Amino acid sequence: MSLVDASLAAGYTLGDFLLVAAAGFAVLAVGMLYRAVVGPTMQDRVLAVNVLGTNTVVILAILGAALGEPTFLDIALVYALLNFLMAIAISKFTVERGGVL
Amino acid sequence: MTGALAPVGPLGAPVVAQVTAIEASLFVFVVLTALFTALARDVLAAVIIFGAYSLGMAALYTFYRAPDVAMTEAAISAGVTTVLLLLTLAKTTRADHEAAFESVNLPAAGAAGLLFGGLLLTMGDIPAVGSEDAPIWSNPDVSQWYIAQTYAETGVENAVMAVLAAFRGFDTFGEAVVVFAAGIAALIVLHREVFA
Amino acid sequence: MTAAALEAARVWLVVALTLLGLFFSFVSMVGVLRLPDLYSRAHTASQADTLGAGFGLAAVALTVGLAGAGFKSVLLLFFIFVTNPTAAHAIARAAFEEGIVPWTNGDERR
Amino acid sequence: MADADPPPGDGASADGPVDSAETSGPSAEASDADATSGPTTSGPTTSGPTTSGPTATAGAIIVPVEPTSTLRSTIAHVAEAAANDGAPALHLVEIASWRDGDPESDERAAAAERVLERVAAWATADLDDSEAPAAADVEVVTAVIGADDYLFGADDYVRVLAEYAEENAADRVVLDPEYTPVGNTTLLQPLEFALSNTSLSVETAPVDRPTRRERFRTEATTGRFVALFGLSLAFYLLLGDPTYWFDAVTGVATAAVVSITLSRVSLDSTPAIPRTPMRIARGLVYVPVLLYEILKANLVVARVILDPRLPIEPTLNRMRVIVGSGLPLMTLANSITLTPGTLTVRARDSDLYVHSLVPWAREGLFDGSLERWTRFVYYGRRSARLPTPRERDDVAILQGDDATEELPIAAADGGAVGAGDESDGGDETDAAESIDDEVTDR
Repeated sequence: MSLVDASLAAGYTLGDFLLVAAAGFAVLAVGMLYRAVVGPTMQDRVLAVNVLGTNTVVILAILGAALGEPTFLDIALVYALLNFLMAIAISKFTVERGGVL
Repeated sequence: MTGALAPVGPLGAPVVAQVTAIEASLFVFVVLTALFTALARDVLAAVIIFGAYSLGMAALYTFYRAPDVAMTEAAISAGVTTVLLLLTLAKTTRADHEAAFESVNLPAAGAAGLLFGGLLLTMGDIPAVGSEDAPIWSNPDVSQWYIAQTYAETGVENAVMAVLAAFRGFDTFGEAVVVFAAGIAALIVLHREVFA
Repeated sequence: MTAAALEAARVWLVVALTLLGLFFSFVSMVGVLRLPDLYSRAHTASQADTLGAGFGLAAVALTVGLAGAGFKSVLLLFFIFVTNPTAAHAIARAAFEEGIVPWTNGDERR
Repeated sequence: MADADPPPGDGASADGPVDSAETSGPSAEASDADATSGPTTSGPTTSGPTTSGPTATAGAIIVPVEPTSTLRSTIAHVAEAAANDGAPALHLVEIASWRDGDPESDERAAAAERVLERVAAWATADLDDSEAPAAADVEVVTAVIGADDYLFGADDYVRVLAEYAEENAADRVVLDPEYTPVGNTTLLQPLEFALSNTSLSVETAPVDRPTRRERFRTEATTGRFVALFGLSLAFYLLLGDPTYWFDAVTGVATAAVVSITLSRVSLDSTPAIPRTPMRIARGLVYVPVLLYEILKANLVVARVILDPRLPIEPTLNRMRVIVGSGLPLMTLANSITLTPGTLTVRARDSDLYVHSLVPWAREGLFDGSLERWTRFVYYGRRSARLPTPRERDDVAILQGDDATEELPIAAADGGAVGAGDESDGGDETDAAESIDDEVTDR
C-alpha cells in the first residue's frame, strides 16, 4: 500500500487531497491567465506564461504522485526545460526583433 | 484500460458525470486560453497565450494517461511551434494595434456555435470512458485482444499509447527520425542555425 | 515510534507542504495581478512562485518516496530553483533593454 | 563584455556602433583633420599586399549602410579596399525604408542622416590612417536614396542601387554581412542574387560577425570532456535504470555525443581536483542558508503583497560586486533574484542593477551577505571577509526620493524609438550574450 492510499479524514485519501490540490494549482493558473491576456507589455505576458509553466510542472508532478504514475515526473521534467526555453526565447525575441532566432 | 479512469473518490464530486475538480479547472483553463488565442489582436500575444494553451493541454493529456501525447504536445506545441511562429514573426512585420482584442464576426461566431451545438448533441450517444457497452468490445478479435492483453504485455495503461510506443515502437521511432530530418532540412533551407 | 505513526506523520507533512505550496503560489498570483509594473511582478513570479513550486515538489517527493521516483522531483526542484530566477531575470532585462522605466511611487499604474 | 565588439578594424574607434552623442566629437575632429592637414600618408609604402593595386580605371564603391553590429568593421574594410584599389569615391548610401511624406518619415530620415554622418566620419578617419598612397584621393559621399518610392523586396533595392551607381559612375557594391534593410527581413542573399544580374560587381565584406558561438568556444581539455561526460552519464542513468545494460550502453553513447559536441561550450573553467570538490562542498553549506533567507524574505513579501494597502516602494539600484565574472556572478545574481524583494535586472561587468520592491530588501541587499556567501562558496573562507558594499561605497539608488544616481536607461522618456535605440546593435547583442552566458554556464 502506498502513501497515497493512506486515509486522511472522513474516507478521503491522501490521493484525493493531492488531486484537489492540483486542481487548486490549475485554478491559480486560470487567475494568472488574466495577466497573460491583458499584458500590457509583452514581457508581462511572457512572465505570466512562465509562471503558468511552473504551475503546470507542479500540477504534473502532483498528478504523478496522486495517481501513482511516477513517469509523469519525466514529463514534468521535459516541461520545465521547455518552459525555460520558451521564456528565454521570447524575451530574447522581443529585445532583438528576431535577430536571435 | 478499464480501471484507469475510475472515478477518483468522493472529493472528485460528479458535477457532470465523473468530471473531477482537476479536469474541470483544466478544461476552463484550456478553453479560456484557446479563446484568447483566437481573439488576441497582437500576433505575438497570441503566440504567447498559445504557449499557455499547450501547457494546459499537456496537463490534461497527462491526466488521461496519455503521456506520449503530452510529450508530443510539449515538444511540438510549446517548443517547436512557438519557435516557428516566432521565426515567422521575425521574417514578417508585426503591426501595432490599438485594440487588445479582435472584434468578433457575429455570423461566423453563430455558425461556429451551431456546429458546436450540433456536435454536442452527439455526445449523449458516445459511450462513457471505459464503459462496457462501448462498441469496441463487440469486435471479438483485434481490439479485444489489445484491450485484454495490452496491460499484461506492456505495462502501459493507455492502449493507444501502448500501440504507439510499445507494439509499434520502432515505427514511431522511424516517424520521429523522419520528422527530425524534415526539421533539419527546413533549417538548412532557412540557412540559419536556430539552435546555435 | 511505530511504523503507523511514522506514516501518519509523513501524510500530514505532505498535506502541510502542499498547503504551503498552494499558499505561496497564491501569493505569487496575487502579486502578479496586483503589482503595478513588470519589474515588481517579476519579483513574485520568480520568488513566491519558486517557493510555492518548491513546496509542492517537496510534497511530491515525500509522497513518492526517495526509493521510487522521488529523486526525480528533487531534480525537478533543483532545476526550477536554477531556471526560474534566470528566466525572470531574462524577462526583466528584456524589458530594461526595451527602455521600460521601473514604476516608482506616484506613477500611474500600468 | 567587451568581447562583443566587432573585430577591431583600426585603432581609432573600434568600439562598433556607439551612441550618436559620442560620435559627434570624433566626427567633427575627423572632418577637420581631413580639411586641414590633408594626406597623412608617409610616402609610397612598400606594402600593398592587396589584390590589384591602384588601377586607373577603378570605379567608385557603393556601400549600403544600416546600423548593424558589423558596420564598423565593414567600413574599415571598404575604406582600406578603396584606398588600395584607387577608387575615386566611396558612396555610403542608406536605402530608405520609408517614403517621403509618410508620417514619421522626417524622424526616420533624420535618424538615417545621423547614421550616415557617423559612418562618413569613420570612413574619413580610416582613410586618414590608411597607408595606401591613393587614400587621400578617395572622396567620401553619403546619400539617402529611394525615399521617393515604396520599395518592396530585393529587386526594388537593386533597381535603386543600380540607378544610383549609374549616376555616380560606380561599378562595385560591398555589402555588410549583417545588412538587413527592412529591419526584420533577411534580405542579404536575395539582394546578392539580384545584384549579380546587374553590371555591378558585388561582394560581401569579409568581416566576422560578432557571434556568440565563436566567443564561447573555449579550449577543449580532457578535464572538461571527462567532467561533462560524467555529468551527462550520471544524469542519464539517474533518469533511467543504472542496472539495466541497455540504459548503460545508450547512456554512454548519449554522454559521448553530448561531451564531444558541447564540452567546448558548456563549462567555463576546467575542473581541478582540490578546487572543484571544495566548491561543491561549500555550495552545499550555502544551500540551507539560502533556503532560510528565501523563506524569511518570502514571508515578508507575502505580507506586503497581501496587505490591502500594498505598501511597496520599488526602486532600481546599482551595486558593484566583487565576486569575479562567469559562474560566481551568475550564482550571486540568481541568489539575489531568488531572495524576495530583490531582482537582478541587469549584470554589466561587475555592476548589478537590482530592482528592489521594499526598502527593507534594499537595505538587506546593501549589507552584502549574499555577496559574502558567494565569495565563500567560490573562493573559501578567507576571501569571504570583506566590507559590505555600503561601506565600500559601491552602491547607488537610481530612483525615488533617495536617488543618488541617474537611471542609465536608453529611452528614459518612455521608450521612444529613436536613433539611439536603433543603432545600439552592439549593446543588444551584448545583453543577449550575457543571458547565453548564464544558460551555458550550467
